[in-house]
Amino acid sequence: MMQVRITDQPIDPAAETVALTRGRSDVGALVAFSGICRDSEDSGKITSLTLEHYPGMAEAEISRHIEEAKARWPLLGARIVHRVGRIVPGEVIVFAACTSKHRMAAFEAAEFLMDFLKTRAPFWKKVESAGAENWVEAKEKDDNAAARWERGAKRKAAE
Amino acid sequence: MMQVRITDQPIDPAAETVALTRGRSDVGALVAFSGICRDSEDSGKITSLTLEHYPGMAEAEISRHIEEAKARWPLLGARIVHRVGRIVPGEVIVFAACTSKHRMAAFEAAEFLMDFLKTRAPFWKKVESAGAENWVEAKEKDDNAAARWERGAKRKAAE
Amino acid sequence: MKILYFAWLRERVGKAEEDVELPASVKTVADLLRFLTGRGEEYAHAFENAKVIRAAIDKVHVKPDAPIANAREIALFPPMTGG
Amino acid sequence: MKILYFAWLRERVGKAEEDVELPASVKTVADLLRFLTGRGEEYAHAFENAKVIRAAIDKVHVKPDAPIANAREIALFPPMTGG
Repeated sequence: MMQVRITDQPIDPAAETVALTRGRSDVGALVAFSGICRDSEDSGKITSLTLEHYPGMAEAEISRHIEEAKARWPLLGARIVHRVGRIVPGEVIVFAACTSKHRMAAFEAAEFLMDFLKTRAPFWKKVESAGAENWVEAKEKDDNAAARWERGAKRKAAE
Repeated sequence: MMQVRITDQPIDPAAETVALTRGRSDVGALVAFSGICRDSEDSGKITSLTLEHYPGMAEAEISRHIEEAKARWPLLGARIVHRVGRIVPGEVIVFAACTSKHRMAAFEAAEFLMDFLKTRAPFWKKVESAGAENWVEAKEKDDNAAARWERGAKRKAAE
Repeated sequence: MKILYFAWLRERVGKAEEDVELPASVKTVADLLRFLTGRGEEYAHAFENAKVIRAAIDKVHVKPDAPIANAREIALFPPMTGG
Repeated sequence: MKILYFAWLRERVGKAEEDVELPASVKTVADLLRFLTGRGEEYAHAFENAKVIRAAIDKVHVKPDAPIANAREIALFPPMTGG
């Protein structure tokens, strides 16, 4: 099954998760992350988000990071699904799951994938709030989160 | 809703997850861990696991760790469901989920809860393998995993 | 005093719980383990490796030097292996 | 050369992609940004803060000093904000 999917339709985390475990009993740990559109941020109420992406590169870049994760941790499976287009609060923006025999690999790999997806995968968010639309600015803390993994270490560095 | 549940019935991670996000749109991140019964371990094929627990203390001990997690991270919700009784490969042994506004708190808190659940919650596993039943021995690596969080630090220590 | 046993400790002792009359000299969890060890062959077997045994008083983890005077129930068990 | 623009860069330039005839002196991504800046008001506005602009050649991230000679397509975009 496809490890990476980009879709303009609602994401169902349960359905995406099932595909990682169905019909196999070697999986001992599943970590599933859902990033969800909130209804407010520091600047006020959010009406909607619109996600733009670079077709082709988005899939390729995420796939490269999944391969990197598989080289670092003994994963049995990984899956990332990213929503594009217009999204309203409560809907899932991104789903990322990893399976392994043991929990630590699954936890670390899922967090690694999300840190890199945030800073390296070509998606851009525009937020509609109080009638105005604004592009979301990249956050330094996301760059810092990704940098924790840079030293080729299997475990991320302490802060 | 109950944050902690112990059950002798199959656990449905999707159903347990829904309860953490339904009807609210302040949740930006959900991390859900499932620990699943594998069909083999180092010593051979697994027929079944039987989980024993200390009723009352198991719920109380897990609740104490959830309170500790809420003191360390800005969590919006947490839920842990633990299976007891006889389990066959492919079934979920434990489900742990945390929600927060941002992903890092949800990831860290979920991993923290699982590390402590493994070493401090009064459950014991007996494994049936090739017709023989044996109690699972505690693993040093689980003690080490829990020890990473000991220094009162919000972030776990690097290895 | 109500004593509970779990997992292989329960199997070796042969019961899940019992009420035990404790002499006044048994003041801590460590004292209790020594006392129980002398109660018969099955206890000697159950407690032969006393340093791996964990204890909880009234459903809270305690160390071997914990006083047991005010306990309602004391649980003894091997290292935990849940999750 | 095929150039793609995303997010607010696309909005400021006013198009998602275009084919641009590049002089031989434009050898790197940094050269390309400087060249595009001179193409008119909308480009000057789009590239006014060149150091925040990211680039990909044939769908792979590159640095400003990357040579563009063998590129099939070059994408220019602001820092990414997905996930």
